[in-house]
Amino acid sequence: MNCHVNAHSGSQTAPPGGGPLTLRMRITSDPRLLCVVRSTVSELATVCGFEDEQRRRITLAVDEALSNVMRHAYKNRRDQEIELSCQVCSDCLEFSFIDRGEAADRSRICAQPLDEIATGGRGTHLIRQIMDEVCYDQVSEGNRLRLKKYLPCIKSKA
Amino acid sequence: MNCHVNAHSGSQTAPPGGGPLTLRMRITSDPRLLCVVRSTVSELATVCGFEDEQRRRITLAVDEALSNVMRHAYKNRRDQEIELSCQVCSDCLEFSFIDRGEAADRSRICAQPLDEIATGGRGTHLIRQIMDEVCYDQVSEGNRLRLKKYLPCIKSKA
Amino acid sequence: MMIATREQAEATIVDINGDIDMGTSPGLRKTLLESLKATPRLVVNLGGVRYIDSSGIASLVEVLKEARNKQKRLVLFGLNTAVREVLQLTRLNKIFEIRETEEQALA
Amino acid sequence: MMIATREQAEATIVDINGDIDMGTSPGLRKTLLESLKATPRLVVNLGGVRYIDSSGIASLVEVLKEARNKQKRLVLFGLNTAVREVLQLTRLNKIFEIRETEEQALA
Ligand SMILES: Nc1ncnc2c1ncn2[C@@H]1O[C@H](COP(=O)(O)OP(=O)(O)O)[C@@H](O)[C@H]1O
Ligand SMILES: Nc1ncnc2c1ncn2[C@@H]1O[C@H](COP(=O)(O)OP(=O)(O)O)[C@@H](O)[C@H]1O
Repeated sequence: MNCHVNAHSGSQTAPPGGGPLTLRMRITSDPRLLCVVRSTVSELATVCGFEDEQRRRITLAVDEALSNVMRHAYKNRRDQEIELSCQVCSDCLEFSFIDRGEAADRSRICAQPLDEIATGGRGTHLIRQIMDEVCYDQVSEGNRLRLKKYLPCIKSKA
Repeated sequence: MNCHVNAHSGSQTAPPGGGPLTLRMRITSDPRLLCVVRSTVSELATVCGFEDEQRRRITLAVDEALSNVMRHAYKNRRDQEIELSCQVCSDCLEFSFIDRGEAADRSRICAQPLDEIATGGRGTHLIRQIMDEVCYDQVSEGNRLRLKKYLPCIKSKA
Repeated sequence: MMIATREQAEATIVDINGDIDMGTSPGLRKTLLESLKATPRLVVNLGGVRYIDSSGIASLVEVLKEARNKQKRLVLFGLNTAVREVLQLTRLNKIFEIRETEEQALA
Repeated sequence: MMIATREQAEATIVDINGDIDMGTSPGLRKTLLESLKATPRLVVNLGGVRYIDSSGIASLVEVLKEARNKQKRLVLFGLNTAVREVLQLTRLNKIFEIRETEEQALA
């Protein structure tokens, strides 16, 4: 298990009106669906009360994570399946990706320094910068990546 | 089984570049997710090559179908599950809704005339007007509604 | 969806922003019927509405019926393409009083 | 994504429309590297780009490197908020030559 919690993020309980929401997707590992998932995630973030900039960031992080599964776990094969669960809880918006491809080599996650003119290695940095919790692990269904973003009303900038 | 095929719709085979795409969703029966699904469907229709007006119509039909499941099958309970599969085939975009609520009374589908000032009964008419095939049936998982829209390149206006 | 109400001498103007769907139309219906009670002319600004479904259409029809019953007027303006298309699909574009601008709606 | 190329005396302008992501950035990279061969200054109009991900950023960095190797210039203009934000997040906003308008990019 490889987890990362952003130091600046704290949370207080403040359940949003209307109870938990779940949206589970299973998609073909085809890059033509990336824009469809971005559209879904962007609207879901709006429903959660995130403002434009945060909404764009969350969408970027999910897109980077999905692209990584397509490119690295499935090596660009376009006929595989990816599961993406989105859950709106009382204090966070959580995304969980599951694939049955090659597991991520943990030593390569955020391994390249961000400020050099490298031609790659930025996706995992963006994900970690944007999300409050990032966790790679293995479950019986395959490789899992969980991303958590605390809801705007309960984000404390301590 | 209760199926309807629009008389004006014919089709020729013309597979789109890149193979079939599948996107399966399972969502909470909560109206707050309607806008999220609309956003997904709208973008998927764009990926399929539908122009703005058709894209808006397809989104409307899916939204009406989903609203009907929430309202009629689940009687506005917000904690139930709805499955919505979207499939891009060689000649059509197909949606399949499955719920475990009350089955639709077929005699009420498109039962009210459209042109009167009624305060309801328009959803099923809109669905049938917009979609090329509409089919209500039962499967082992529950009630199913399938909607098909032929892809723009292969629609013949005979 | 957000609803704001402006009261004038001979009309009440309701500005709607956001999507009108099964989740939001009950609130809209309630606000419009409430506003109608206190004015002879209800003017609805749909300029901020990018989506309306059949439940939203049904709410507007209900308000129109109530207006007719009470010899009052319901006027819609600022309809964008999406809203126009749905009124056409439901063949209700001839039944509502529809104007382009607020000025025309108040004329 | 759609890419169109306009050739001028001392520069080639590439207009990009649509999202730049993992699916579309390989095509963009190829077009930009190709265009760079025939001009001393490659000017990229990002005005029609509402989304760019790290693979798009990586493609732009690769073209920048190639330009530097060949003593040529790569100039970006028309960046909207979304694109600016991603350049900031990746700390590359100082590394690219960025201009507001086409006129400034060609100056
Ligand atoms: N979902 C994943 N599955 C397998 N490997 C991954 C995954 N995500 C990231 N990686 C590994 O981490 C490295 C760094 O990823 P990233 O920062 O996104 O940059 P890039 O994709 O440009 O290499 C990748 O090259 C890959 O080896
Ligand atoms: N998914 C469904 N499950 C159960 N009943 C349905 C479903 N869809 C439609 N119906 C029935 O068909 C009728 C007509 O539906 P519709 O035309 O959408 O208008 P309305 O929802 O305004 O009644 C509904 O009142 C309901 O009885």
